[in-house]
Amino acid sequence: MTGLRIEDLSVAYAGKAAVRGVSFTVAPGQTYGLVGESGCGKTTVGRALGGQVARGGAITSGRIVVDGVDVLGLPPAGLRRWRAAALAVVHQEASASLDPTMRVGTQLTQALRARGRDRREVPELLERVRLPDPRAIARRYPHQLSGGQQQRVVIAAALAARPRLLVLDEPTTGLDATVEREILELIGELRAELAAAVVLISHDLDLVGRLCDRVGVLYAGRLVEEGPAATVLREPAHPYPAALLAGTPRLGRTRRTHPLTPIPGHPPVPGEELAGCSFAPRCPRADALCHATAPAPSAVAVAVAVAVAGVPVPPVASGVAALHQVSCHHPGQARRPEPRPQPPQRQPAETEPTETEPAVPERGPLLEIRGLTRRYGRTVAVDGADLVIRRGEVVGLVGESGSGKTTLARAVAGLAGRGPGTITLHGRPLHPSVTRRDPGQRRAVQMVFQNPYASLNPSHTVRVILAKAARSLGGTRDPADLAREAGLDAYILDARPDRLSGGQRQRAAIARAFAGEPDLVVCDEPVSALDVSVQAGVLRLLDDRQRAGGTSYLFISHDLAVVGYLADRIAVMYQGRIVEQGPAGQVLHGPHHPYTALLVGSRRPGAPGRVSATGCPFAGTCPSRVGGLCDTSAPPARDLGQGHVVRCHLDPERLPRRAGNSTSP
Amino acid sequence: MRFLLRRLVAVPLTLLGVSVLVFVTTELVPGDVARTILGREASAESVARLRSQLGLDAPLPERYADWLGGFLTGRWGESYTLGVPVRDLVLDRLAASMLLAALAFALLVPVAVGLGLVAGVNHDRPLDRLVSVSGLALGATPEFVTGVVLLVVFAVRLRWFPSSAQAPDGSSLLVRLGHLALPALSLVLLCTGYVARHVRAGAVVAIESAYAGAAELRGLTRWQVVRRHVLRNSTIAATSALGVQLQFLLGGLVTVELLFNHPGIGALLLSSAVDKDLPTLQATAMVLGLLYMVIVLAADVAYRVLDPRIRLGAAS
Amino acid sequence: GAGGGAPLTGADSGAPQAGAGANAAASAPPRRGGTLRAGSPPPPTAVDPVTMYDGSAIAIVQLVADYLIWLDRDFTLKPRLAEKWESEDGGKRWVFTLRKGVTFSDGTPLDAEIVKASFDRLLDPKSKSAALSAFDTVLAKGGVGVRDAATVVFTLERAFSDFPYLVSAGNYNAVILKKDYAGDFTKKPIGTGPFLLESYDASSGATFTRNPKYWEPGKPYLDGVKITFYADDQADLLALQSGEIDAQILSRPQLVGPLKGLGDITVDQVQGTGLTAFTLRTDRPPFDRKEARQAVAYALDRPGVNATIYDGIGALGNDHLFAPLFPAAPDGIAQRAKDPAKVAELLGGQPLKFTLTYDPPSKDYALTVQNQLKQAGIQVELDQRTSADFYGGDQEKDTPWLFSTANLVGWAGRATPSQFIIPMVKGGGVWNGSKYANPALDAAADAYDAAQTPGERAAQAEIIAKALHEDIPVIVAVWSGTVRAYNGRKFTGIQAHPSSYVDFSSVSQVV
Amino acid sequence: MTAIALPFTRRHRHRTALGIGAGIVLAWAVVAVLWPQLVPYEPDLQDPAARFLPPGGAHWLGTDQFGRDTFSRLLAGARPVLLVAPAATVLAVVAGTLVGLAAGTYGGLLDEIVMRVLDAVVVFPSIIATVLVVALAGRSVTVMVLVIAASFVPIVARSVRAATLVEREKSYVEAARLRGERSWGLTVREILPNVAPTVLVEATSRFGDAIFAAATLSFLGLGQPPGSPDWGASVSDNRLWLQLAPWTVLGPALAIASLVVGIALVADALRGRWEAS
Ligand SMILES: Nc1ncnc2c1ncn2[C@@H]1O[C@H](COP(=O)(O)OP(=O)(O)OP(=O)(O)O)[C@@H](O)[C@H]1O
Ligand SMILES: Nc1ncnc2c1ncn2[C@@H]1O[C@H](COP(=O)(O)OP(=O)(O)OP(=O)(O)O)[C@@H](O)[C@H]1O
Ligand SMILES: [Mg+2]
Ligand SMILES: [Mg+2]
Ligand code: NI
Repeated sequence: MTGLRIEDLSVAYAGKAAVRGVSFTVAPGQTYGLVGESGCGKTTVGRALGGQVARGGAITSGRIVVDGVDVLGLPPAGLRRWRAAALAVVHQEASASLDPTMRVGTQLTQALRARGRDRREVPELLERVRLPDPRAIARRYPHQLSGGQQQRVVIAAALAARPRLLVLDEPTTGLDATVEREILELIGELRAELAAAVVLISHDLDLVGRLCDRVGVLYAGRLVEEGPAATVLREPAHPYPAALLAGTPRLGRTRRTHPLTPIPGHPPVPGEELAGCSFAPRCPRADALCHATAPAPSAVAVAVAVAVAGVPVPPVASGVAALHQVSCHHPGQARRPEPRPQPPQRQPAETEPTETEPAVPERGPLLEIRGLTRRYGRTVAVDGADLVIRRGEVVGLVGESGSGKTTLARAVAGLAGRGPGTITLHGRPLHPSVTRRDPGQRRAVQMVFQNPYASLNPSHTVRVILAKAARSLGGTRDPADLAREAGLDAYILDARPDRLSGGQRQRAAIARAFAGEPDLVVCDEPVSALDVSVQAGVLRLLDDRQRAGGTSYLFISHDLAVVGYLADRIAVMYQGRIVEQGPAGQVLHGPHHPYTALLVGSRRPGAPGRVSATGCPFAGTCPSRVGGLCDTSAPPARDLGQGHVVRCHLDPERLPRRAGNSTSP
Repeated sequence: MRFLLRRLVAVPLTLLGVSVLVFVTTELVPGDVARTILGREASAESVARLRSQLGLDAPLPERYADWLGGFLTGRWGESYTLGVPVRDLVLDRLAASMLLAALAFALLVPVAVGLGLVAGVNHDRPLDRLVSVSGLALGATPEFVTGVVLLVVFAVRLRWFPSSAQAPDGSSLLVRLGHLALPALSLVLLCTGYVARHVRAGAVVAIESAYAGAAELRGLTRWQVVRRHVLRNSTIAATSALGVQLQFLLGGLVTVELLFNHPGIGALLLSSAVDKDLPTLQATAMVLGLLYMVIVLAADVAYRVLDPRIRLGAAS
Repeated sequence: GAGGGAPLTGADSGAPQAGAGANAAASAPPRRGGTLRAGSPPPPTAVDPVTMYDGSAIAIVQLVADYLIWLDRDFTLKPRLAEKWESEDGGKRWVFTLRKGVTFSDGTPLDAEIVKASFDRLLDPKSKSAALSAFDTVLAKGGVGVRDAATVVFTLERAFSDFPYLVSAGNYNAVILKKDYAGDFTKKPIGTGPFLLESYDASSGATFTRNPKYWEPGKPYLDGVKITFYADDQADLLALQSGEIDAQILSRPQLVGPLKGLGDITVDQVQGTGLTAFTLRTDRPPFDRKEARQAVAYALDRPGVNATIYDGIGALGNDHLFAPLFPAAPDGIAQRAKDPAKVAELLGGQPLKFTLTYDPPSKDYALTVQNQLKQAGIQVELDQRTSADFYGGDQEKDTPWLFSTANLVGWAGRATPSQFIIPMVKGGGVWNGSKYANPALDAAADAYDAAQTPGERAAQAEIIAKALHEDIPVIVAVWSGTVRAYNGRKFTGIQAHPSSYVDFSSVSQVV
Repeated sequence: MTAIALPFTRRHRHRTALGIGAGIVLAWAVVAVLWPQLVPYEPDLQDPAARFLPPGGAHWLGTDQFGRDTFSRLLAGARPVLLVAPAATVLAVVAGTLVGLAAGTYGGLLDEIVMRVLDAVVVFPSIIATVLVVALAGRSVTVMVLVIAASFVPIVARSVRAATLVEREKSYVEAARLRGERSWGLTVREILPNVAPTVLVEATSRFGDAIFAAATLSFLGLGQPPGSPDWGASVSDNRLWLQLAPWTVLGPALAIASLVVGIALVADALRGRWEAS
């Protein structure tokens, strides 16, 4: 028997079960996806596969067999030898799994030595993961590499292992869309080449759907559904994956067409034992049976999966049965509400627009940014940006990491110091520093920050936080109202932030931003730190608040699907400049800026070239670069109508478009 | 580099401030160095004569200016009380203290790092608790207690080591180190706990880190993981603690030098302060201050050199 | 040694008072050779015989240089560079005959001119000599004359029967140095003493070798002496116990007392004339009332002080300044002892409370006094100053040791009672911290100094002692005893000395 | 990432450490208050007939050079220790916190100047300062408190400043600025509560150091007034007889060590708590 076989794996931390009776098999060359909300036990399973548990934890039962070797039965020395010979693990955060004080090359050398090979292979390895100038990279320390580069180094170390079992724990979380795509492509190639059993852990259903042959859905440490990726992620038989899918924004689906449905409640923590199905408290279909007895795994008819047409099913490795199992008393009843993007089948009750392009009444500009420039020392973070936000409009701001999104947002809020350029609100200039703005202006512009853990003062209760905000912003509502509007239970008012979950904190932060009835709320990646299901709830809240008050948003995210979901118009930022802005649909689908094309995945970066300071900043990597023009002169702003402006030398007709929804499963 | 430059500029400024402070405070201390030199039985006239001989009659600013000018040009004057050139005195004493401090430090680093690592690797186990608590307790016991116990046991009872830190003139390095062993040891006992605690904290973080876990999953033994990854990361974390400890070591020198009869700079500081021997006191304070700042700076630089994240921070 | 004795002090007669070591030395011929390693505190100032006042410096100088007369441990005078001395003119002129054949270590022969120069140096009012105060009113500049190469004549200001003590080791600055001595003793250490100063380091110590030209044949027995400085008493003590040194120059009875007989350590002890003067200011409340002073004196448990401070080796004091060791000490005055009833009576129900000022060396004494007085209902507040502070300030106006209400001053042993009485309790005395003024006492003090017969002396002494015992300007609870600890298995001939002086010329290794 | 719940063991350890540490400190605090009821002898009472008695019988921990009862002095010594150290700590922590907050809040030139001054204070040998103050004001508890506090202010100020700088970067501070809060008010109302853990941890560590520093001052003869049963003073007074009467030294030395360890345990546990939350 080759490949990986897990039987009845259970892991407990301090006696509390975190993973319970998980079994699955992965054939060599096959990729198995493990999905689930945060805290469901994905990482725990992943670590257990290498025979490792975190401190305080223990594998309480089960067998892990890799190519016939019973891993857990090995003596310590044998386990080490097996790890050295057959295992490779790519951890979630590359920066954490590289020793910060050791050169990358040295670390790879050690990985090679462990396999009895030597350092001469280092450059070759780095080249395999497509890192430029491998020799220079090898001499660097981890912190001198970007996140994507670090991740590639970790993958290179995994490659050096030529493993039989490869575990990838959230290998792309926290990476830019473009970088993520490269990494995934790399993994895809390697999978075929290594012929190893691959376990891919992720909470990104999209990604798992694209990469995996089979998927296991973990909930509260149990595998609630398991089967071919295409089937499980399209026609889940269990209500949990169905709910996860319903809460995940996708490119091309907006809040007006496909409102997200968050899963209520939160997953049980280890030790929180339930008599019945652990999902029952959150399940819309749960009945007395579900609450009373835990369901046993049962097979689902294969036919369901095959029935989905028009979608390429990933090649299934030979020898693996397309077995589909689910642990549910009522399998299949909770189908995904809207399986097809167009036309929408069901509309939420509150809204009526049915078109793709939302009918935003043309209103006057609320905020105008002209030639805004902000520097940090010598770094130009924002470089002559122009942006208009109209009343009641959600403007999404996207761009790769470091493109200046946060700086722009902070400049609007009056937190980014001084610099050239003007910002006007209702036609009146806003002072660059918030403390110099008048109280009315301060009330008008509020902000929701990225990190929910830092944005609330940990020493005040939610009530105090909201009351202070209401008082100093001249708001009329009391904290209880604010909290209720933000979907927070009343008891949370008297809790300090450290007692709150990430989602609750972000809701409190949103409530605070709305305490003074703002005209504009700047949201800097408000959901990036949140789990899918929580993210859905927060997005929903933002949507509600926007509709209720007609507030404008400047909404920042690196996740295009999220931006596309919420935004009426989208601005694309690149190296401190706004290279494109326009109605959301047009920007995402094109014709759009070559850089936007790169972001939405319809293009690949071009060969790197040199650009002068006066040229288009994107010319360096632009696949459609016009030699002698793009790299020397600044691109003109081309208006494509409906306020869609693209800064590019290319003729509008030659601008790239997005070909269908190829990246969507 | 800019950081280093700024700090280096601050050094003479701080020293200048210290010298003014020393001058003014010493002036305020009651007592009279001339009386100290001549003893209480000397007549008032003799004392007055000596005062004017020593130039103590001049107004304070003038004396300060004189002293500063002399100090900067290398003329550090003569000790009022001992009548020997201050520069030789201070530098000799400094050299003696440095030898002791260096030995103590050389012992301290491996011992503390070793114990810290052992504790960190076994954290939350009995061994860890043993190391942590005993380190704490030793660090909490004044060095004049541990020192005396060491003396009684090893010098008086067992006679393994001499009781005095001073070796006879012209003895070999080994003999000299033998004389310094007990005082160094008492300093080490004083400081080990503190440094070991910092190393331990660093080691705990390192051993629980993802890179240590990853290394283990690559098939490395615990020992290999500790040697390759934990050691360096935990010592880096403890560098600033070592810097603090070096300062502490200097402070401990006063008592240890007294106890082990080691004519070092700590003892000199105390006696010159008590006797109001201003030239000696000033020079001692300046030299110690300089040393102190150099140590802090060195610890910072060491931290930067050891930790590539800071050293090369700007490069990325 | 042989030599002429002074008329009133009793000649040095026969064998010296033998300490433990001396006894051993007597039984076997002394062995030559060996280096004695001794420990002592570092001298606080540069070693200069003219200005020195601390025990370490004195010891160093005494190893290298010599006096006209040595003050022995029983307070007899022993001829050294002077072979004999006698008084003329009713004690106003003193004639000293120098020993023949004495040369300095650089070969210069000793003569009367050199002796005269040595004393002129000390008497020069411009010098910073510590001896100036000792010679005050007795010998002035120009009072030293030369009769011939071997005879020096001192012409005094007034008759002074104890004058030989003033030119003996008892006046420790009175060493005989070459004419050209200019204050750099440790750099050019030339003397007539038993040893030569080989090297000196203010921080670490000094080494000495035998002086081959020493005038006393066959001595010293030792090849050399090495003194190591220990800034800390405990370090000194531990060095002795660990065998790193063989002897202590300055031992503290409190510390070494308990070590007697432990291991190799021998402790020699001797009665002394040192005291901790508990001075009360008689010119201001509360001690302007004699009863208050007496109450304090009756509240003290003197044997208790002796046990606590001197490990019991001292002699009880009786509040007058005649130590039992002084030949003139009167014996007719009853020893004062603790008497709570008397205290109560003297206080008459009035509370007594005062502040006691002192410097660190008197700390234990102060604590004992405080506790004993507390038990008698007298409240003492302690005011400890640094030594620099305590002895600093203006000696005419405000120095704490002469101007505080009550204070403790440690006095090293003196050779004669006058050295205490004249400065301390005579009206207008330079160190009259009690501001005591009693014309009767003043007259008696002068008469005592001038007295030519023992009977006259005793009479005057009794007057003085009774006055002091009654008026109590200074409480003398205990007269110190001094000790010297050394390794008795290795060396013999080491003795304690009331003033902690060193004479290592007879020290030898144990055979 | 969601914060992972700390493993049970570590929390548990913090709790036991906190318990033991707090127990030790509390026990000594009780002794400091109640010693007059607890001592078998008056701590100052001298008995020349009972000097250097070994432990046992009438004197459980023996007697010292004055014939005073070591055990009584040990108990009585808790009070001066527990007066000086907390007072010095409170003083240093209050002053250091204010300085640190100000430097961290206003930054720029003020920060630079303050840090340089603190440097000079750190570099200025505290022995000189102590000799000075002792000479001017005599040996007293107040002097000790002031000297120790002054030498700790820079340490406290530095860590409070560092913590302030960290907190200042957090977005809740920006949220407060969006509300219109100004520098100092913002620092006091928003930042101060969050550097409180740092302040408290500083306080506990300084507390331990203060005990040690007080003992060292006494050793150098610059500390407690003479005769005080203070442990540091006892150790330094009696160390000369360590060989002969070890009980006079080891008792107070162990007492110091136990108190410092107790405080360190509390400090560690508190720090652990904050890191955990
Ligand atoms: N070292 C540990 N000690 C105690 N409990 C732990 C430990 N590590 C994880 N847990 C708990 O075990 C459960 C599963 O954790 P795990 O890290 O496997 O989840 P995950 O699915 O990987 O979550 P995420 O998406 O956040 O990475 C969680 O409830 C977590 O709190
Ligand atoms: N405080 C700062 N000091 C110095 N440089 C900064 C600072 N903050 C940001 N920068 C730099 O300014 C540029 C823009 O940063 P900004 O945070 O605005 O980008 P971003 O688009 O928000 O990136 P991300 O998606 O990673 O949040 C980057 O090059 C960044 O390194
Ligand atoms: Mg995980
Ligand atoms: Mg950002
Ligand atoms: Ni997470």
